[in-house]
Amino acid sequence: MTSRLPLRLGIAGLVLGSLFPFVWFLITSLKSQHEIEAVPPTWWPSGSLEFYRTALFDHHLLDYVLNSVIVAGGTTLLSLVVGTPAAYALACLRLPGQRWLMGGLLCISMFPQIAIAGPIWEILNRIGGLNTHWGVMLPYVTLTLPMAIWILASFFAELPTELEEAAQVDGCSAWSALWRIMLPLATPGIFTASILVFIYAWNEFFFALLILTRPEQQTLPVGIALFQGEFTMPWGELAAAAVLATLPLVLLVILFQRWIVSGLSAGAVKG
Amino acid sequence: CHATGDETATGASAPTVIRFVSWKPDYPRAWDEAIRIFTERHPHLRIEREIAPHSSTAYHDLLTQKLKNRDPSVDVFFMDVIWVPEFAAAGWARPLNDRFTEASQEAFLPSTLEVGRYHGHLYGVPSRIDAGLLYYRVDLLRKYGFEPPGTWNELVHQATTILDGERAATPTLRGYSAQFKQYEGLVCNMLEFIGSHGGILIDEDRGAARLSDERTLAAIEFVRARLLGPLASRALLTYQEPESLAAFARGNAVFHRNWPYAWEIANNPDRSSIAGRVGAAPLPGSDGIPGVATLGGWLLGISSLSRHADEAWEFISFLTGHDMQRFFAREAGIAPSRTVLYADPELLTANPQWRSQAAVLHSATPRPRSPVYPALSHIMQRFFSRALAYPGLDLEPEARRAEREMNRLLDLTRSEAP
Amino acid sequence: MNGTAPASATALRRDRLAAWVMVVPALLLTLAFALYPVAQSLMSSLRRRFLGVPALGDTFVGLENFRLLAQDPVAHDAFARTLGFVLLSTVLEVALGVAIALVLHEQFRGRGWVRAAALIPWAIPTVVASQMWRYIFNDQYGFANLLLYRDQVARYEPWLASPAWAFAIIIFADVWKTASFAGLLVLAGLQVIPDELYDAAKIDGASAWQRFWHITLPLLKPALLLALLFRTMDAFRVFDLVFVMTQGGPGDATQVLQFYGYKTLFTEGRMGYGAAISVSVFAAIFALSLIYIRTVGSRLLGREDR
Amino acid sequence: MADLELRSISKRFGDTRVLDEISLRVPDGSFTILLGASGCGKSTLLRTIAGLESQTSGHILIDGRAVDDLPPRDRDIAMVFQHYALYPHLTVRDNMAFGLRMRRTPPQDIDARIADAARLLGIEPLLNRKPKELSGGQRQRVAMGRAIVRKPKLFLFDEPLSNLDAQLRSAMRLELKRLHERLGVTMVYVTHDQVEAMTLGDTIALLDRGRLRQCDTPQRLYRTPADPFVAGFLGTPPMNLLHGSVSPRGDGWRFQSASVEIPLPPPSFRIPAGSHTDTVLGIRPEDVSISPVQEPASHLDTTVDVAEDLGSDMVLHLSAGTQPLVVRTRPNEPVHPSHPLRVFLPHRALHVFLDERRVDWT
Amino acid sequence: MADLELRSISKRFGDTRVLDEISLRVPDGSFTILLGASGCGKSTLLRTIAGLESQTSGHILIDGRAVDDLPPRDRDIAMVFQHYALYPHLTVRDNMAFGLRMRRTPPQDIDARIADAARLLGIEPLLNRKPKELSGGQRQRVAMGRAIVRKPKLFLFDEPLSNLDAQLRSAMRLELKRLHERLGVTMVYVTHDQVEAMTLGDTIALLDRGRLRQCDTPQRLYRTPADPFVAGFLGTPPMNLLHGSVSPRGDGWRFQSASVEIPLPPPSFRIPAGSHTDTVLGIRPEDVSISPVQEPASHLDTTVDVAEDLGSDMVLHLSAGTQPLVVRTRPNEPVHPSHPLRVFLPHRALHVFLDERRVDWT
Ligand SMILES: Nc1ncnc2c1ncn2[C@@H]1O[C@H](COP(=O)(O)OP(=O)(O)OP(=O)(O)O)[C@@H](O)[C@H]1O
Ligand SMILES: Nc1ncnc2c1ncn2[C@@H]1O[C@H](COP(=O)(O)OP(=O)(O)OP(=O)(O)O)[C@@H](O)[C@H]1O
Ligand SMILES: [Mg+2]
Ligand SMILES: [Mg+2]
Repeated sequence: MTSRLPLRLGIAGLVLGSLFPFVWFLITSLKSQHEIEAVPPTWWPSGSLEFYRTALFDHHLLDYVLNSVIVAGGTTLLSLVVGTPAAYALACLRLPGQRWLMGGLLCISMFPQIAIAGPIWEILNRIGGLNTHWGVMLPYVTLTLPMAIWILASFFAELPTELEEAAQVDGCSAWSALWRIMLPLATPGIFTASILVFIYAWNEFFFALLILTRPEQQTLPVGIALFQGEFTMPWGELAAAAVLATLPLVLLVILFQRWIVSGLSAGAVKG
Repeated sequence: CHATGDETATGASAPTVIRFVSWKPDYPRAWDEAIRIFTERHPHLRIEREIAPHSSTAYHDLLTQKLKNRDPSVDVFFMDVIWVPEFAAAGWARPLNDRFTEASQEAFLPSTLEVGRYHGHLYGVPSRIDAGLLYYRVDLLRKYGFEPPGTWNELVHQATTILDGERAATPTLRGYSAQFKQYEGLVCNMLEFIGSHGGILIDEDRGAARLSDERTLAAIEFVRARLLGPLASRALLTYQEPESLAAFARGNAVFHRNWPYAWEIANNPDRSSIAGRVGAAPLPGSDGIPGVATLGGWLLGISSLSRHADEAWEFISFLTGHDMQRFFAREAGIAPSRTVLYADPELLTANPQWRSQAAVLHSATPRPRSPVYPALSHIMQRFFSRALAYPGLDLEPEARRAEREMNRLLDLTRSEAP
Repeated sequence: MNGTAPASATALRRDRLAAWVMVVPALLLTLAFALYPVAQSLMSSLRRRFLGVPALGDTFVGLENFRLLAQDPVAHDAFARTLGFVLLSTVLEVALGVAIALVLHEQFRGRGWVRAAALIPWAIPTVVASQMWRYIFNDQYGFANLLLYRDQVARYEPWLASPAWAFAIIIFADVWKTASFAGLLVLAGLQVIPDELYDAAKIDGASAWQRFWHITLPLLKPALLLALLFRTMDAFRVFDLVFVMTQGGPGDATQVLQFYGYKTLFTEGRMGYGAAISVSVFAAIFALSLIYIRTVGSRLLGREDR
Repeated sequence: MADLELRSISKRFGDTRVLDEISLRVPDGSFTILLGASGCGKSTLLRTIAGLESQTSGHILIDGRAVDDLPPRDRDIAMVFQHYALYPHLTVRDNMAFGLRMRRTPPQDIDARIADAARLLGIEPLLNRKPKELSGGQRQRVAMGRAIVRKPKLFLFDEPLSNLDAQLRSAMRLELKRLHERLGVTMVYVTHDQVEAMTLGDTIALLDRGRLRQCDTPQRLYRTPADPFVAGFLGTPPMNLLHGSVSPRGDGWRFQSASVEIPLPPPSFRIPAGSHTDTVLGIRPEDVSISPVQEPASHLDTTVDVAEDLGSDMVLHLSAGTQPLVVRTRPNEPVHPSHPLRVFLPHRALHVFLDERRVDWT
Repeated sequence: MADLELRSISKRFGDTRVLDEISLRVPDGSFTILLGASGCGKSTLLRTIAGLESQTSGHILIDGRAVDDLPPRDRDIAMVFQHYALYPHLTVRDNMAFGLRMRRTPPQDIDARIADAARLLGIEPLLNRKPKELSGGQRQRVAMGRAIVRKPKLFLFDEPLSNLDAQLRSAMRLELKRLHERLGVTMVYVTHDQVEAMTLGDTIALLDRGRLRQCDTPQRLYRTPADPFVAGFLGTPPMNLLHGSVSPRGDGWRFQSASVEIPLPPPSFRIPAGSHTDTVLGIRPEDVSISPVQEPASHLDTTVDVAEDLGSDMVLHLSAGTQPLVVRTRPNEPVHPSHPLRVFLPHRALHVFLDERRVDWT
């Protein structure tokens, strides 16, 4: 009944605001070195793919992408495998002091990364985790666990208790109840958690820089950070790399945004 | 991505692995080539590189992270000339006296040897030398009948004249381009201004900071009053080497302060719109006081925890050997650390500027040498950057505060002296 | 009802066991890679260790480091600056988040795409995003200048060279990147507000604005607080942005605690002091979070108050 | 106080037609019930009156003035929702005050009204509680109070009692009735519960799949249903409906279905001789007698399937051949499952429908 | 098939005692109803039997074997939940198969059982649907089916019909009754709906705030309630309960309360002469007659407050002085609000309770 105009404006503003920097980078990535350094900047690129070439072949971007996919994917998987049962136990089973556990988890995730980076590096060094994918996954999982567990827990908590009880009467142990009943129902929550974790792992820079010092294992953020040589700011390559680095996530988001939202709404803030 | 080298996995006959920590090389191909040659000559050795970001600081942090956790897998690493005391004091770098014989030292530039020394021991072999140079637009100076400036005031005068003349033609043209971002480079730049105004940063004998000397303050005042704004864009406050060089290479600056490598690029038609119109000269002084160039450069060191010290030495002496220095000089325009190469005809034809630069390179001024240099540098960076970023800032008290902090650190190290 | 009630002593024990088995892996990981490091840096924050000066040794000095910290003017600046950053960015993010959520909550064609678009900033690696903004605010070929001054290159601004602007831009970049995340949480909150309430409000004569102000906002409180909580935790630990964009400059204008801590810890090698800084960062976050948790309280912990 | 008139209201969602040409007059002060099975469109109709939905066609008049284009807040109505829709974050007092504040009523006035309403509903002690601290019945009262304080022209209720348990529901029923008598305002009340409909309303509008079937007083609806649907809808257990045909026989008539044959008296009106198919014969369970009756009646031989003893009375599920028949009698009658039983159908209690329309046979 | 025995079961949540020393025998094959007001502990008791809650004290025996230490899955019971608790992600078939698979029943066996159950409940066509594609009644049946296929010793139901609308509920009621007769298994059934309780169960256990008040057949519960609570709980409208005292008077006795005085026949048992305070006199609304009766009765003069015409019959709310009295009569009796009305109380229909306990007065 009310006018849709404010809404239209809102939509426009939202889309514009979210996209314009990215679009500018997209344009930049299609420019030539000279266009990039032109003052004033040119609006429209000549559409040269040179920077994509250099980013892909000189800087081996695909290797970095691959590493990131491995690390982020692995992290997500591990984080779910570890987090889901914990979340279930915390939300649905009787655990002494579960509130403390949850609170504790949250506190842990408050600690500055730079502070724990050193010790973590030590541990990894001791167990030979440096310059390995699993080595960087472990801290990622740890740091994303609280988030994952919180989302999943509050999601499980929303599922009707009757279902678990029915499962019990039907002969389920806690484990089979989780595995056969609760898990399938929690799919949206799991989606949400996965996306959040994945994006975290995909974007994380600091630990990766510290732990992965060999090009063979380095992830995208590090790889991109390494673009900067001494001679010129490689804006073009950066832009191209950024575009390439973001596309997978954009796709992911476009594919799963419905799930992300529904997952969150069934979870986190429902009170 | 290719398999990671893992020494334990490979069998007994497998070559010894030397792990070499380095920053992202500017000329990857040159480096690959060099390492290929080395492994060809030493089949029993294999070089494994660990790459850190190019920024000297980022590289330092990564390397020390390994060293302070006593990671034995590190063998060879680059040291910035300012790190030697820290690495020596912390016991990360291994003294090289027994290997790096007097005889072999002869061949290197004394200044580069000096920075590798700490409490009488040598910790690094000079691999490349750097020193601040003043690049200028030959065409513009000639057009207005100027010679490269001998003093900063001349520079200001020339630049102003030229800008007045050229503004219409090229509105983007500014007088001066250098590195004033809040980072190590800022200290290098300021050291040159201060030195050329007769000031110093630290009185090393007394171990006291000297930021509040009026000569020092005068130098800073000169930069923020005469240079930043009138002559140069305040954007310099965000510039490191790449940005400042880019500005110059795009023909947007009359004068440009940078390291030797800049010559190569500024004169490379693919990278520069002013190729062939670039000149290099020593940095200006001020009346009576000669110009000062900050000494930079990289040394190669061996980790004190390395299990393959001998092989590591093999590698280092190869990289710093005559041929390789020459190779890098030719391939990458990197200023070598060996004296003779500055007389090498082929190299001179490739890099004519060395004729004029040699003197500068050989007489460059090192930054304060202290095991806590990074901390000192941070204080100075903060001070300088604030001085330049806030034109109204009252320098005196700011300087004193910085001095106090620096002195506290210096006192700590006093106990260190044997 | 809190979950499944075990049937008796033995069964109780069995289910307790299962429950523990379920949490143990998470606990172990956390222990090894979070608790131990945290403990470590808590310990070393009480010791004096300066890599450059081994002679000082590695000695227990109690709260010495914190005393120094309390007197360190740089730390004070950094703290004030960080606090400013946290407050401004989180408030802006949540406010913007509400706006975003309201838009995304509406029904319109292509909502999926708009949602996706809104999430993109959050999906771009911070390192990349920082470079993007650095590029956009570049003094010569920056988009900002192009937008404002077109071809009057003489008027082009070196944004990041001005302390005030640099700080503002850092905040701006952070808000841009994470507002959509906040918006997501708020949206989730929106979706659980029953429509019947809005009908009732309409009948009661509330205008659209009044409905938002008197119904939506109050009922969004838990969501808002949750968003605030998460955002505050991250904002306090802002690092990548500064690291990539400004290195803390110009003139310390963007020197935030986390970055200061990084420099002391990793560059200067003052292990004790750096740890102390981190610990105080943690303390600050913890304090703020406690306030939030008090207010959001058990709502975050699911079932018990249903 | 106002009267409400609906002029052939239709409403479609997409292409499903939910309301179909509904016309209805609700006189001032009346208590009108919208009755119908779940999903028949009651709520939609009510929401349309409120202005929460907009009708696809037709007009709504309050006090003779068309309000089609007015938003809810300008229609001066109050509505009580199925789930009460109390504002969870406001106290009872603020919940009741909300509507008045929105209308800029002076504070002291607000307080006065709230005090009155609270006294009327006996919720004074609750005024400072939050909704979640209230029991179902209390919430109910608050929701009512929120409507009352507004002193609107028109009250709308959407199944306000459906979430209360039996005891509470009958209690609230009485209260509502008293309330209406005391306030004498116009009320439109949606429910699918017959007892509510029968006891509360002075008028019942019976909806079936978006159509208005019959609108009349509860008693007439119960005693003289206009068609088989209405007949079958009201009453628990519902009226027995036998489908078949009627035709003259000898001096009388008879009803004939697959498995039963029931003699009828001659009709009280002129009806063409010959068989009338598509006839429905109805009789209410309580009107069937299991013992002979004085008045004229037909009898039917059946067997007992199930006997439900409700204590207060007994429900027999019988079958005459394939024709099921439900009978309500007094408890502890001597009937036993699967025994034969002869039942008597008093003629005056028979309902006859020809071609889906009621005819007054006797 | 099994019998169930509860030995003084108590249950506390924190320090609120929810079940209080409940002892109960459910013989093999019986259909026992747990009846009580909302919050009285029915569900808790049922869940304790199932093993979903653990009793604080007392023992549960199935077939004479204590199952206190067994988790639900080992008690060989089936439970039908209030909201059915069908697994949303599984088809009807898989929902029914789930319990069997958990118990490693051979597949062909599973299919057979599901086929049987589906036929029995008439849900064959639904087997491949997901729960959300089912109507309430259908879900109900599926939930039942899921229980049946398990062939457990014991069926537990927690208000399985409370979410269905009236029509459907009475239909399902009949089905359930038939089902029980056909399977002849032991069933324990929780409800707060009297009609269900009266019609379904062969035994009703009436709970009040965690205590067992009376356990007997529906009829006896209705006709000879053990105490005023039971008397007042059953029946709609509930029994009229007058509080006062009895004392001998002349040759007979009389009941005396604040506002009424009712002559009584002499008691059928020895009772010490003199006044007995704390007496409750009860009579059911349908037993009160508004016209003179043949049998011995006392009469009472009242005035009419409200007359609720339900169509099938009429509920009169009367008052004798301050004493309210509810009467159920046939519809369209000539009564008018606020008119006087004399009612008759047949002696045989009077319930007398001395000190909260029933005495067979006549
Ligand atoms: N927003 C909508 N979009 C599409 N169909 C709708 C919508 N609202 C209601 N309907 C349909 O309109 C019909 C009537 O809905 P309505 O809620 O009025 O029924 P009702 O009589 O209130 O049922 P109940 O007694 O269960 O409340 C239903 O079939 C429903 O599916
Ligand atoms: N987990 C619990 N913690 C504390 N109290 C509880 C818990 N479960 C039930 N109760 C209390 O126990 C009492 C009995 O609850 P129960 O669910 O058995 O009642 P009920 O007879 O099933 O009511 P209804 O008919 O509404 O289902 C209630 O007062 C309830 O508040
Ligand atoms: Mg409805
Ligand atoms: Mg219950």
